[in-house]
Amino acid sequence: MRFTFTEEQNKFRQTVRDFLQAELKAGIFVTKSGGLAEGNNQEFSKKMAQRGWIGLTWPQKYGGQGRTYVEKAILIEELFKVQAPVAYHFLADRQIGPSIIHFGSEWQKEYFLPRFVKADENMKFCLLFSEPNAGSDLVNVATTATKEGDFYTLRGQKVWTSGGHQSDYGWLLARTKIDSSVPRHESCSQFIVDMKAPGVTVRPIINMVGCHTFNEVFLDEVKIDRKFMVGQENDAFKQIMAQMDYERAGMERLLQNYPVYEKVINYVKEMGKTRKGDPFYHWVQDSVAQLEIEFNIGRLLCYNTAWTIDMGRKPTSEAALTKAYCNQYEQRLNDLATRVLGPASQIREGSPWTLYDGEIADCYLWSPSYALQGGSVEVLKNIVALRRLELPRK
Amino acid sequence: MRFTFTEEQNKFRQTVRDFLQAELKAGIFVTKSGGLAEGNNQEFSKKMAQRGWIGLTWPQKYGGQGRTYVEKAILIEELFKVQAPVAYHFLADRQIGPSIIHFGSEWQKEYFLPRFVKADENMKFCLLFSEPNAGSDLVNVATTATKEGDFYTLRGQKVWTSGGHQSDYGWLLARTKIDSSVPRHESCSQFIVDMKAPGVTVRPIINMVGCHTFNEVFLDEVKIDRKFMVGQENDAFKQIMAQMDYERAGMERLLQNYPVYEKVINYVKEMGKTRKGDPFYHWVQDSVAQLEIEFNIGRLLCYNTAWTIDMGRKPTSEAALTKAYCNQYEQRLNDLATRVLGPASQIREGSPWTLYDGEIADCYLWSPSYALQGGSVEVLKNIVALRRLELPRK
Amino acid sequence: MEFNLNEETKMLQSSAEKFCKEKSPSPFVKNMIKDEKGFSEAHWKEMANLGWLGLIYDEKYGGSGGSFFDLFILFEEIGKTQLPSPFLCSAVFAGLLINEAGDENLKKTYLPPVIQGEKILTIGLRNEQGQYDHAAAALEAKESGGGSYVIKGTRILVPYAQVADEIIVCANLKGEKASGPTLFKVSGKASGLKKTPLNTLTGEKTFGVVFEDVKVSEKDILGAIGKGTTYVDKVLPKVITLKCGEMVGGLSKVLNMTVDYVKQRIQFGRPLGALQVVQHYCADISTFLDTSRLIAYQAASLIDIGFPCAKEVAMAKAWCSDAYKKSTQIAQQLHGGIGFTEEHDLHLYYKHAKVAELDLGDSWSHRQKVAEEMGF
Amino acid sequence: MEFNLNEETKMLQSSAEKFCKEKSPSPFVKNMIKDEKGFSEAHWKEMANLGWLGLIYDEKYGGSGGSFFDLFILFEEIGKTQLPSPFLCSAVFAGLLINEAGDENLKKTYLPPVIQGEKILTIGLRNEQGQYDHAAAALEAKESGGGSYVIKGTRILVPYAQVADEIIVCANLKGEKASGPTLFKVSGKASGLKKTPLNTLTGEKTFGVVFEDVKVSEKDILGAIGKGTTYVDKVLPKVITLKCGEMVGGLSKVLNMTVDYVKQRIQFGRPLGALQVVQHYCADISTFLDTSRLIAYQAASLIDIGFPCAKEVAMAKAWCSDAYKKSTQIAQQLHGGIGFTEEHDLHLYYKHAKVAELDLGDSWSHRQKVAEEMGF
Repeated sequence: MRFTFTEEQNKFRQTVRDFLQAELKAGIFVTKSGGLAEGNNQEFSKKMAQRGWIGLTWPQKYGGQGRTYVEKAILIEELFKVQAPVAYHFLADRQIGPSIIHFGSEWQKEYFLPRFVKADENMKFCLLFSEPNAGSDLVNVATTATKEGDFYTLRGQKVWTSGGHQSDYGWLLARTKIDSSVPRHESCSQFIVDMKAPGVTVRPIINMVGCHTFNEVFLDEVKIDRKFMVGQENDAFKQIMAQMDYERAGMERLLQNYPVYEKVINYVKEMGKTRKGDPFYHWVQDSVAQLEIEFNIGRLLCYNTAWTIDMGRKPTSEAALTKAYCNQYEQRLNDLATRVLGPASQIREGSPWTLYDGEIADCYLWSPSYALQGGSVEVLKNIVALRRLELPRK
Repeated sequence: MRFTFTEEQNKFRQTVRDFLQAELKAGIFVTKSGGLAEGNNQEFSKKMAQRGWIGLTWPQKYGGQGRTYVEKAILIEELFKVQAPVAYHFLADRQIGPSIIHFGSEWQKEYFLPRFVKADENMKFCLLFSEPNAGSDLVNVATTATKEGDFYTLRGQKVWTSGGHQSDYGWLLARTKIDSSVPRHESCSQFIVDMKAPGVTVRPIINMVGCHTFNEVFLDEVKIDRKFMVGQENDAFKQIMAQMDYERAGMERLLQNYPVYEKVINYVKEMGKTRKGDPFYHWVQDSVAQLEIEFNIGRLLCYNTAWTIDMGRKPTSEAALTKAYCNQYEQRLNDLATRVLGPASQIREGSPWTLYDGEIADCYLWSPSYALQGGSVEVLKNIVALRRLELPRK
Repeated sequence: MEFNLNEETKMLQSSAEKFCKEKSPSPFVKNMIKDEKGFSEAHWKEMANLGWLGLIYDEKYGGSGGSFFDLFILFEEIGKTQLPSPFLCSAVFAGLLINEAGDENLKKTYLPPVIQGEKILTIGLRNEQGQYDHAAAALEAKESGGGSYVIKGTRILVPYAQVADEIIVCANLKGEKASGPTLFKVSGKASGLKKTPLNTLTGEKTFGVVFEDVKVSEKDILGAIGKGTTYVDKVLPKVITLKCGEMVGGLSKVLNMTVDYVKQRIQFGRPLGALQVVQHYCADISTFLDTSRLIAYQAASLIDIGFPCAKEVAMAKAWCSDAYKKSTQIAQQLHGGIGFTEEHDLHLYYKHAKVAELDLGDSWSHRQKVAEEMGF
Repeated sequence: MEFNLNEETKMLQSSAEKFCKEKSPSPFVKNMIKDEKGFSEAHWKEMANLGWLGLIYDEKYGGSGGSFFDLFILFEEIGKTQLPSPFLCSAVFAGLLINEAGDENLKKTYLPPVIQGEKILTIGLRNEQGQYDHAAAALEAKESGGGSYVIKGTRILVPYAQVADEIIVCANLKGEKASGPTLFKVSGKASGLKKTPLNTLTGEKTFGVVFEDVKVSEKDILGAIGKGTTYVDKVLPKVITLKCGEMVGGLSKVLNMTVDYVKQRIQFGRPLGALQVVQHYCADISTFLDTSRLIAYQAASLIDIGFPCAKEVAMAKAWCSDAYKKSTQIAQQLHGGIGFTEEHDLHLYYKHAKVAELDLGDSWSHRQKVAEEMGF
C-alpha cells in the first residue's frame, strides 16, 4: 500500500502541469468544463504528441512510451483539471489505439499507431456502436457488413455518435453473420470506416444544452476494403469487452466538471469570510465537505483501476464500479453547485449576471449525458453484481 | 378537497383523546414505542369495545358502527400517538373481522364478529401465512389442508407468526389442492385454527431486540371442522389480496415510533435554547424539519388511503405506496434519532444514562421489522409499478 | 379530509387541460423560447376571456371571486404543458400586491386591465444574486423633493419585463419623515430603466433591469411607506403555492412520459419497463407525484379557506422542489440518449424543475421555515 | 499509488484471519455478550503472545516496532468476526497516550505489561452524553494539598472498566500554579470509584464510572499539566482509523453474508439474487466496501509513514460511518425475517455499525473537520 506518488511520478505531474500552465498563459485554451466535448484542437494534440503523451502506455514498438496506467491517470488528471483541449486524439489514445494493438492486423498497427502518437492530420476517430434499437443492448445492432470479395458493404444507421461530424474515421460495430441460429454476440465484427467514404452521411443531433456533439450516421452501401476489418470476423464482442474497460476506466470520468468543483470550493471559502454562523453557510460547508469526500474517494477508485491494469489484471468490475460511482458524483456536484451558488446560476453564457459565464448552468444540463457513454449506472451495477459478486443471471 | 376535519370528526378525536388521557393518568399504560408488539391488554380492549371503537367501520348488522375509514384513521392516530395497548384486538379489528365480513360463512359471522366487537375472552388472533419457503412469494405455501369428511387435517410449518404465543386463533393459509396442473394461486384456502388444538406447537423466535414476538408454528395432523374454512375452497388468494390492502392501509404504519419523534422534537427545541448558531444545531434542525415534512406527507397518504376506501374503491396501489413510504420514514426517523440524541442513545433499558429508558436504542433495533409484515418495500414498489402504472411483467 | 375535486373544479380542470393541450403543444413551447415576446398574445387574450386572470379577484374589479384552489388547479395544468405567459407575474404576483397594498382608487385603476389582460405587470424583487431581498432591499428610493423619488439599483430575473406596463418593486425608501421597504410601481417605459434579456435554463423571457435614477412620484407608492416587506410576505405564500402547482403539473407529465417510454422501448428483447429496477424507478416517480400533489393541494386548500398555513406552504415548496427535480433526473436516466436531445420534450421539464427549485426558495430554505414554525 | 499489501502484511493478515475465525465464531461472540467479563482471557494471552498488543511499540518496551498499517489490518480482521477484547482501549488508546505523554519511567513501567496483556487499561474520556469532552472536560481534578488531587465527575461508555487496572482520564485540573485539561491515570481499585455496567446495543462490556472524590497523586499525571487535550488529539486519529478498520472488516462480512444469502434463498422460483433490484443492492454494498476500504487504507497508510493526514482520517470516519450503516440496513432488507432474529449473525453487524457510527464522531462531525481542513 502506498497512497503517495513516487518522486518520478511527482516530477512527471509537474512537467505536465508546467506545460499546461504555459499553454493557458499563452491563451491556447481556457479552463471551462466541457473540454472533452468541445476541445478539438489538433495543434494542441501535436504538442502533446511531441512530448510522448499520446500512447503513453503503449508498447514502445508501436511508438508508445511503455509507461504505466497510473502515470496515464496522472496525465489525465492534470489535463482535465484545466480542461485541456484533448478531443482530437482522446478516443484514439484511450481505446482505438489499445484495441488496434490487441486485435489489429499488422497493416492496421503500422498505419494507424504511428499516426496516432504523432497526432497526424485526419486521425480523429468516433465510435459507431449505438443504434436506434441497440443502446445498452449492443448485441442488437442491425447494421450489416456484407462480404463481397475483398470488400465489405455496410448498410445501416448509427446514433449518438459523439464528434461524428468532426471525425476522419469511425470505429464500427456491424453484423457479419445473418443467421438466427448463431448467437447474436457471435455474429458481429469491428471495422474502421473512413467517414468521408461515399455513402456515409452524418446528421447532427442537437442536445438539450443546445450543442451539437451527437450525430446520426447513415451508412448507405458504404464499401470498405477488408483490411479495415479489425481482428477476427464475428469476434467483435470479445474485443469490445476489453475495449469497454478502457472506455470506463479513466480518470476523466471524475473530472469532466472539475472547474465547477473548484469554483464551488472557492465560492464557499469566500462565503466563510462573511457568513460564518449563518445556517445556510453551515449547510453549504457540510454539503461541500461531503462532495470533497466523494471526490477523493472517486480519485482513489480511478487510481486503483489504473493500478489494476498495471498489475496485468482485467479491470472489468473495478472500471464498472468506478464509472458508476463517478457518474453519480458528477451529477450530485452539478446539482449542488446550482444550489450553493443560488438562482443566478440558471443564467447562461453571454448574459450579464451569469455565474462563471454560464458554466454552472451548462454543467447542470450536461449532467445526464455522463451516463450515456460507456454504460449507464444501471448496466454498470449489473456488471458488478454478475461479474464480481457472481450473482445468478436467472 | 378538504384538508381539515369536520366538526364531528374533531369531536370524535377529542373523545378518543380524553379517554386515552384518562387511562394514561390512571396508569393503565405508559407511552413507549412498540405498543403494538407488546400491549396485549384485554381489559383495555374491552374499554374500547364498550365505546364502539372495535369494528368502527363494520356494518351495524355485525355489531359495527358503520363509520368511515377516515374516522378509523383518526382513532388509530390517537391510539398510536400514545401507544395505547391495542394488541389484543388489533388484528381482529384490522383484517380478520373485515375478511370474515367479506368472505366468511354465516356461522363465522355470527360466532366471531360479536365477540370481536366486545373484545371477548379468547379472541386474540394471529396470522399463519409465512413459511420458511414462502415469504414474499406466498403462493409457495407448503402447509396442506386435506379434506377428510367434515374435517380438514393440517400439516405443515409456519414462521414469523407475530404474537402466536398469546393467540387464541390463527388465520391460516394452506394448500387444499395438490395438483401441479392447477396454478398455485388457485389451490389454497383460508382457515381459522384454534391455537390450542392438539397438534399445534408454538415455538418462540427471539428477535434481535431480544424480544419474543415472532414464533414458529408447527401443525402436526391438526384436525379442524370444515366450518372453520373461510370463503370458497381454493379461493384464498383472491381473498388475501383484499385483506392485504387493509393490512397495509392503516395509519399505524406511520406511527409505530411516534413517541420517538415527539422526543426528538422536544429535544431539539430544548437544544435551540442554548445552541442557536451552533453548526450541529443547524444540521439537526434541518434534518428534523425534513422528517417533519416526511411525517406530514405520510399522514396525508394514510388519510388519503382511508378516504379511498370510504369512496368504495380498492386501495391496492394507494395502500402499497403508503406503506412503502411509511416504512422508509420510520427507518429514517429511528436512525436520525440516535444521531440527534448522540452516543448515549445506544444505552438500553434499565441502565443509567440511558435516554428515555432505552426507547431510542430499541427503536433502532425494531426498524428493519416494519418491512417484514404486509410486504417489503420492494414488493410494494412492484405493486405500484404493475398495478398502478401497468408496467409489463415480462 | 376529502381528496376529491368538486364538480365545478373538475370542469375548470378539464377545460384548462384541453386549452393547454391545444394551445401549448411542445413545438409551440419550444418556439416561444426563441420568440422575442415569449408568449402568444392570442392565448393571453383567451386566458383573460376564460376568466383565468381574474379568477380570484373581486367582482367589482372584473374578477369572478373564485377560489384560490381553482387557481392552483389552473397552474397545475399550465405546468403540464409549460404554457408560457405572464400569468403568474402579472395577474397573480403583481395583482395580489395591488390588491393587498393598494387603495381603492389604485385597485380600480389597475386590477380591471390586469384581469382583462390589457395591462401586463411584472415583479422586480430579486437582487443581483437572484434572491428575493424585500426584507432588506438592495434597491434604493431617495426623496428628490416635491413628492418625488429616485430609484436606483438592479433587479434581475424580472419576468416579461420587455412587455410590462409596470414593474412592481420593493425599494428601501430613505425619506425625511418616513422610510423603510416600500412598494413602488414603475412604468415599463420610465426613462433610466435599462432592460437586458437574460438567457436562462428554461428560456422563459426574463430580464435584468437596471434602475438608473428612475423618477417616480408618491402616487407610485403602493400602500404604506415602510410596509413593503409585509405586503410581499403576505402575497408570497400564494405565489409559492401556485409555483408548486406548476411543479406538480410538470411532475405528472414527467411520470406519464417516462412510463409511456419504458413501455414501448424494447431492450434486451423486452420492454425496458419489464426490468425490476426500471419499475422501481417508476414507482419512485409515482410516489414523488402523489406526495407532491397531496402536500401542495393541502397548502392550496388551506389558503383557500383562509387557514393559517405558513408551515404547510413551506413544506409544499420544500418537498416539491426535491421531488420534481429528482423525478426529472430519474426520467433522464431511463430515457437515455433520446431524453438528452433538444428534439425530445423531457428537457423542458428537466430545466423547469431546476429553475422552479431555485425560485422562491429551495428545499433547504423552506425547511428552515418549517423548523421555525416547529418552534426550533 | 500502490494498492497491494506487501508480503509480510499478507502473512499477518492471513494469520489474523485464521485466529479470528477459529477463536471468534459467532456463537462465541454471542456468548461473550452474556459473559460477565465479555472477552476470553485465553484469547487475550494469545493476542499478546502473537505480538499484536505490542505491534507498534518500541522494542525497548517489549513491542516489535511494527507498522501502524499492519495494526490496521489486524483491526480489519477483528471487525470481520467481532472478536471482543480490550485491545483498542488498552493496548491502543491507553498505550498510545502513555507513549505520547508519559515520561520514560512511566513508559517502562506501564507499556511492557500492557503489551504483554498483563495489565489492562482503559479510557474514560466520554461525558454523560457519551461525547468525548477532553477539550473541555466535565471531569474535575482539584488540588488537595501535598501533591494530591481529587477527581470528581462522571465518565460513561468506559470499555472493560471492571477489569481495568487503570483508567486514563482527562480532567480539568484547577491548581494554584498550573491548570487546564490534564491526563491522569486512576487505579481501577481506587476508592470512590463506582462502576456500573451499561447494557448497550452491541453488548460489548462498557461502564459508567462515577468518580466520587477519587484521590490521585501527582505521580498519576501523564505528561504536562494543561496538555491533556493535545495528547488526546494526537492519539485520536490513530484510534479513529483503527475503528474504521473494524468497520471495514464488518462491512466486508456483511457483503459476504448477504451475497451468500441471496444466492441460496429461493423466491418466486429462483434465487433472490437473480432479481435485478437485489443485484443492484448488492452492487451498492460492494461499492460501499471498496470505497470504505480505500479511504480507510489511505488514512492508515499515511499515518504509517507519518504524513499529515487530519483530513484523510476525517474523510475515512465520515464515509465509513455512513457506508457501513447503510450496508447493514440494506442487508437487513435483503435478509428479511431471518436477519432480524437473534439466532442469525447479521444483527451483530447491524448493531456494531450503529455503535461505531456514534463513537468517535459520526459522519456529520467528521465532515465538519473536513470542511475545516478545506479552509472553510
